[in-house]
Amino acid sequence: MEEKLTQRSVWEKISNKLSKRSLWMLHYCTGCGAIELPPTMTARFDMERFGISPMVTPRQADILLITGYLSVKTLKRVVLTYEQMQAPKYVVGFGSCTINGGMYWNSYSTMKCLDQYIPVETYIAGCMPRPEAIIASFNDLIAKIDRGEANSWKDYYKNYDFYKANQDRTFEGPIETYNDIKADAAMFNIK
Amino acid sequence: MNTVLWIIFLPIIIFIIGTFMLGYSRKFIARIERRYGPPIQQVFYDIFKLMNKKTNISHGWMHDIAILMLLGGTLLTLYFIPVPGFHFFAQYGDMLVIMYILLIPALGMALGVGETANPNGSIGISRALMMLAGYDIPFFLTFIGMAMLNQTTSMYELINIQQAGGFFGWGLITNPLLGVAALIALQGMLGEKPFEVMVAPHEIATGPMTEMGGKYLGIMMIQHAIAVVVELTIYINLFLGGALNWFEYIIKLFVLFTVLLSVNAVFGRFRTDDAVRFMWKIPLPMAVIGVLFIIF
Amino acid sequence: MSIVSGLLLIALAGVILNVLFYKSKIVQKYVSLLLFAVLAYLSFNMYKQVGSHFSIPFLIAGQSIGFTITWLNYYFALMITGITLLTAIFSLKYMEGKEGIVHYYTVLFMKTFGMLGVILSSDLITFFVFWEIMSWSTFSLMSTGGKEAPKSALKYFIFAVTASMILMVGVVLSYSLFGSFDFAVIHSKIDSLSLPMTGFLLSIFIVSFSIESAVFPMHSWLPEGYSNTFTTFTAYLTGISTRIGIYGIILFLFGIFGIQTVDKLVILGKINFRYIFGVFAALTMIIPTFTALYQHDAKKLIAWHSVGQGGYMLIGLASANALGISGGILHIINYLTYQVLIVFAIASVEYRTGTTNLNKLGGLIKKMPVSYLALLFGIIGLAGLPPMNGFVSKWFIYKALIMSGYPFLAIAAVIGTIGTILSVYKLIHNMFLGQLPERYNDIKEVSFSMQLPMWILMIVVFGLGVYPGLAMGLIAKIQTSLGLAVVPYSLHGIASGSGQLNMLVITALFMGGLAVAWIIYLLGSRRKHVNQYNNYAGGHFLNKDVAYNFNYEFYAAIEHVIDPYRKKIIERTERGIIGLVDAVSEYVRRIYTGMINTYAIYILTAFVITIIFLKELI
Amino acid sequence: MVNPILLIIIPLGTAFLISTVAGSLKNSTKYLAFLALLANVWISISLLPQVLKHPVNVIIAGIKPPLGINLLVGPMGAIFSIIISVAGILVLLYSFKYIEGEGQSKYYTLFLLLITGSQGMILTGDIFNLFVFFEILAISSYILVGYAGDRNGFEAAVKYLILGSVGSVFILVAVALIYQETGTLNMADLAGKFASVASGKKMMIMLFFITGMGVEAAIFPLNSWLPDAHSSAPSSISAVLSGFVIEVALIVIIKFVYSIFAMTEILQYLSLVGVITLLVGEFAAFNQGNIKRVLAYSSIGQIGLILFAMTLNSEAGLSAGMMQVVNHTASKSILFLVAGYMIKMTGSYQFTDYKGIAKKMPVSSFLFVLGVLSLIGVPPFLGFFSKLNIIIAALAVGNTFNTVMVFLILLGTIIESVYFLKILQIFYIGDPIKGGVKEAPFTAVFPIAIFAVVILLGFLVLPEINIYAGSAAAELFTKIQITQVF
Amino acid sequence: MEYELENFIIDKMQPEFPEAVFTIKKSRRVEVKMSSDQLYNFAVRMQKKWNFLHLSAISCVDWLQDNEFELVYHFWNYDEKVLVMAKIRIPREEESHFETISNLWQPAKFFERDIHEMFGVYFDGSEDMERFILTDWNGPPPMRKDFITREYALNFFHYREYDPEWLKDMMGAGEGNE
Repeated sequence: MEEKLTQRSVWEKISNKLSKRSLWMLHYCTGCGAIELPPTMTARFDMERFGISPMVTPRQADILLITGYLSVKTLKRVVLTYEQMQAPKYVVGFGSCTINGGMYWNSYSTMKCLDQYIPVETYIAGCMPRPEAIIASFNDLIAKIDRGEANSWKDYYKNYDFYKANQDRTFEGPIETYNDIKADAAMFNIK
Repeated sequence: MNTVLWIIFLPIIIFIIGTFMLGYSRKFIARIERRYGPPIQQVFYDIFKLMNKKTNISHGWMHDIAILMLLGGTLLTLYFIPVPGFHFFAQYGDMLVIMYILLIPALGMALGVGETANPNGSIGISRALMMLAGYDIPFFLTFIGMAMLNQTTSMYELINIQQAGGFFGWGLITNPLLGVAALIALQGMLGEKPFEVMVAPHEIATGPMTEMGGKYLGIMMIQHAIAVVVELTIYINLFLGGALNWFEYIIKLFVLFTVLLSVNAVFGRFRTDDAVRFMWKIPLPMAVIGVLFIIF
Repeated sequence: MSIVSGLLLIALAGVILNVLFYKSKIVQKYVSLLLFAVLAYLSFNMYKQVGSHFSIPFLIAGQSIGFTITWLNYYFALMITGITLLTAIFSLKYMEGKEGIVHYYTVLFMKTFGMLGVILSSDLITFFVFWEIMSWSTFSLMSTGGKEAPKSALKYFIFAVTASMILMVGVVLSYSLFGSFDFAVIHSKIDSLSLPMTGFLLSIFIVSFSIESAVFPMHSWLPEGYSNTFTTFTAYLTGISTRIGIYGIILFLFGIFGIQTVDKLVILGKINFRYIFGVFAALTMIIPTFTALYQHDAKKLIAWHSVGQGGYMLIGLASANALGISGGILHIINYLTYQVLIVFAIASVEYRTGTTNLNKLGGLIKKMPVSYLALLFGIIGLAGLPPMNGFVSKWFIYKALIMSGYPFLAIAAVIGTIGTILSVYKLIHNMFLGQLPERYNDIKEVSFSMQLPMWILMIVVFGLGVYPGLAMGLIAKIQTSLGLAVVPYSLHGIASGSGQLNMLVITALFMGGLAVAWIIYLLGSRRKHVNQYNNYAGGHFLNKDVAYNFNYEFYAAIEHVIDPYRKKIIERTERGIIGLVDAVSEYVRRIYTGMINTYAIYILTAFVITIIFLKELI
Repeated sequence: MVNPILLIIIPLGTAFLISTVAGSLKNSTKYLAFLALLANVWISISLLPQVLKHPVNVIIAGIKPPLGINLLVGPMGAIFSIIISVAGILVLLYSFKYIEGEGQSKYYTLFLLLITGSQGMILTGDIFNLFVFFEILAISSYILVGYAGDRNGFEAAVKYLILGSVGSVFILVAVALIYQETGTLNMADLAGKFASVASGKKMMIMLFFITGMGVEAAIFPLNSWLPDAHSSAPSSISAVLSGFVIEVALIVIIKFVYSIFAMTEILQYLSLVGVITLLVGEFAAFNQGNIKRVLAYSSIGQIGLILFAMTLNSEAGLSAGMMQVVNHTASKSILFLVAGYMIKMTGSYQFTDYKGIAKKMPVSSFLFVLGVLSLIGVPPFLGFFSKLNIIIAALAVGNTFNTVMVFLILLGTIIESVYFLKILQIFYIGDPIKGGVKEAPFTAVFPIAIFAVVILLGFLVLPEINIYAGSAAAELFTKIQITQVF
Repeated sequence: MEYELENFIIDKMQPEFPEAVFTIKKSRRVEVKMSSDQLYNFAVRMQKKWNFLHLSAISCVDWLQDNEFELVYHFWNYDEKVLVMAKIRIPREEESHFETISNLWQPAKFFERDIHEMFGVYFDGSEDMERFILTDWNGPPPMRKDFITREYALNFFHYREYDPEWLKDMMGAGEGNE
């Protein structure tokens, strides 16, 4: 990851330090992992301590939780939601289904590894990870943001063709999300 | 000279108080749910993160102007509210003006959300306006009662009259019916839980805020912080005898806010027509009887 | 050659020219526009001749047709000619190619002629003659221009004829009581009358004027009548035509009967005439605005609002002190400006999309920004929010009602305002916001000739909002001429007293607030403009054939709350009356059975009746 | 000074001339009739200024009044004869084209007889002579009503005949009683003697006379013949009938009540009957389909209004009533004549079938609008001033009875304006009807236009009308004139 | 004597369908094997005459060797509480056809659509035979025996190379399969 070396400006250090304290996650219950989230949010584990709270629409969310297997139909909706999210966005893949197909490794309709289609920030192993694992991974994510390395969202713009090719192959044809990724890339001047 | 200073620093002070109060509210609700709850300055972090977002989706020029109207309207209201130590503008506009200026942010948000062409937003706005019809009538009636009692519509004079009477001069004590009715209406005005149907997350994806992201949501949160303080100050000035020094003012703010929060924390959410029916069945008759007491 | 005869002659000339040259387009459009402009110019510098009397040497029942110019009718003349000019400019393009355009322009002139005659008249006969001309010309145009226009025009006409008949009784009764028709003479002899007779006479005049200005129980003709005809004519009607009734009320309540006599009329000890009038005005404010919530057609919604706003003027006039009365009078011009602005915006939408059905429109802001801005200024004025002029007059009325101890009238005004805000947002949301349907994709903004009146009215609405002093000067002169106390006004609102109002400060602070908000807005990074289909829909893919709009049943919840109380009393009473008239006419028609023997029996009965009658006579 | 007797002799003479010479000059008899009426008009107009000074008394055949017959022409009589002759000539002009076919000469003779009858009733000073002219008028109108020859024409004529004869029997009885009591037949002489008649007898006379004449004057219970007669008669005849025939009968009643019976108490009863007639007329016309019946019922309404106006026991009321008579004759004739051609063109009596006829018959429908506006009483027209004067006269008295009556009259006007406007809306709105509907010929439109001129420019000549109407009212009101001439 | 209820039902049905083979699988479960053209009349009698109101499912069995599909209709009777399974065999082609019974039972529409999607059996006369689970799928009907999912998944999806040390020595010891 060659970004690690570039020097972050003072303002970026401060903004990373402050914005790491407030992460809003988009509650996208695709698979069986969603049931793990209520305990993490409520009294016993209380992830709100770290400033993480659930948000309903992609416009307001920073973290996209993919909790479990993704059939091709749901993957299309996930890509659309990912593109609707606002820029510094992080994808957290729950469980082994997002890593390498998990239990549905030989099914004809579920996608096997998530980062073919959208850039993933952190994976949480386990089928399904317990709240402790989720909070640990969130803390890793917070530390990563603090160090300024959580820039997976730039990959989407950088090698968009790779992702686009995979998506088109899996969906048998392009999907219309009304987002001009190339123009956005130019806006963020990512080459 | 100090008025210029006041003009510059008043919004900042009120913004800070408001944000701390919102942080306090999230901590308070967490502690009721036996959770540890986020740090007090959590809302500052949220606002900072939102303002720092890279993409800010906007659906048209009206969407941007509406956000400006939203914050501008609330700042306008701020200057007309007599705050301890600064009531320079209070003489140029009285309570009627304040009640109407409160509607500008609502209209601004409504137009902006309408522009985002998202039915969730439109449903949220129509519910917010119906709630407005619900709580505004009793609140205005209580204000009319107080204004008729003291034969003045300017808020600054109302404070002086209440201050003269000491503790027993408070609006809440002199005519409790109006005070309680206004309290219930205030609950609706702030959008606290029993009357929170316009931002119901699960049904209509946080209603008006569906398409608001990045700095738009940031500005909305700043506005919400200021608006909370403004509305509470209106109630304090009308019924809790206003405040002469800042310490008493902040104490009253937090105490009143805790009362409202405790109601908010334990209540479910009314449906819109039930909420309006509730508002017209309980606080409105109370206010009418209160006014009748004043007349005869 | 005083200005009055100039005004009336030009209006008449307009009528004749349009009738004679009905074929040529030039006459219709540009000559009539020129005539309207001259009318406006003449009425503008009418103030030079205030107080002058002018009469035509022609006797009706011993009374010559006389006109005077007072400050009150200068105020109204300004409004009438101003609005007619703007409507003429607007309908240059709007009425192009529509059939019945000749009829439209002739009636426009005849109506101006009638209205100018009414407000300038100095005696009851001229007042009544021009009143009839006005209501007849309204009827004739109202029955064209729409599918169910004839039926609603007939309903309007029944109310209008009843109003003029009652007025005729009033005119003749006052002639028999005071011996002359002239206003000044009646005013001087008014207190010679016994109390019940003054009450009866006053109520006759007030009832006939309130039918014309659609006060609560007699308002049901206005919504259908005004919305089924050409939209520009609706603007003209809702703007000024119903306010002639208000002119009549002001003239008779203050000009002729005078405040003292009105206050003397006390019934049952405590309730004076003013309070009853206030209650009716309050009902006019509440019920129409909440019926407007139910409307699905933009023009009907606005027509219901014009009834509601009439209530504000009346309650201003009915309130006890000078502030309320000046508020009521100021509200007439405020209402006129933003009401006509809104209806022009609706007209331009109808001109482009062809429909005003709120369920079918949406998202037009992308295509018609100027009309959107016009409608925005209009609805802010109508709802009475600060920067615009609607707020100033409403503030006067509220302050007056609270200070003079009418809390429940004040709360009725508040309920009216809230009802307005709700239904007015539905108007702008359903028409301009939300998703733009596919069929309106290639719509363009209206041409300049339709935008010009909108721009002018926008400037007026905002200008009067920030500097109400401009109109207050004229109103103070009116109040002094009517013998009422004057309100200490300054250029930007009320100068003195406890509750001061300074619109300049409010607007300045608002602009300041906007600037601060703009700076904060710039802190964030650049905004990304996004297509309307790039929207959160729970992961669903949006495209042009997905109907993703919330227009239908916009206020379903509050309608559920209100429905049990909406007994539609007015519609039921009307159906009852029509049923009665039909039944009676059916019964009477059956008298003429056609069989000869029944006729013979009739003659015998007549014979017997005359015998009985003559018996006790001789 | 031209002798008023000519007013009767000329039409009578030409009527017989036409019937004799009908065989030879087939359809040019109408020009003869036209000449006669032209002379009539000229005489009545020249009579007017002279009558203003003092009533003209003409003794026929040299025998002094108590025995011989004399013509007594006051201002009221003069005005009325102008109305009759002008309306008569215009309707005659209208029927040049309207009445074709070979029976033309019969139509014109009867028409002239009708004119003679009405002129006679107005001018005569002797009550038996009045009865004779009444019979001439009645019989000629019976036959003219049935002239169209279709089924309901005959039926209406028969009904009119029977009721008319009942009326004339009553009048004959009244005349006989008067003669038996007072011994004289001359009106002027009678005015003096009638007071001395025994009250029981006086009541019987008045009773018989008013009911008898009332049948012809279409007062409420007695007017059941009018709707059928007017609607099934040819339009020119119904225009004449409701134009001045019923007014003539009404004027005779008023003349008798004021000058001869001198019974003012009965006036209040008659005004009540007038208002009832108005309301019945208006309500009956409210939801009526056939245009001729609507106009017939509206004539009943207007007669009620005139009766109310005239029985107000005040000079202003009488002059207002006279003005209303002029207005009614003019505007009602316009409506009937226009309706005539509309029926002829479209072939149907229901006005709902005339949808959008204004586009095909622009001039006549415009004249129809003028007629309606004047009838209802819209300002610039004559109708407004007459109605205004009526209400002023009514309210001048100031007792509650009159105020209530005024409200009822205005209610009647409202209903009248509503059903007329429904008709106007049908004319002007909607797609023009198919079929060969084209504008009425010039000879029809010209007389209607003259009537329209009368009502439209009436207000210009208002002061003169006031003078004449005032003098007519004065004549009736101050009874001394009649006795003094004798 | 157990099964008297089931025998009673079979005695009721047997005379009407002589060549159908009725067997009692276990208590309350009767199996009927019949030829495919009789099915419709059988279904009508079941619903109208013998009061079997509930069609709980239509399932399809792919007999690859016999080159036939077997359609099993499960009828249930609320009163007698007995399940009757009608089994018929239809030839197995690229797009085999059979008649619909959705006009008798509403849910049949859904079962038939599912079978069409998964097995490629087109039911003539059914309202809509659109795909609704695998909307963008244009491979062969996946539940057919001749469709090998493992092979399809391997070449359609991309797997992650993942051969950590611990897995290698386990593989060495022959536990992991591949």
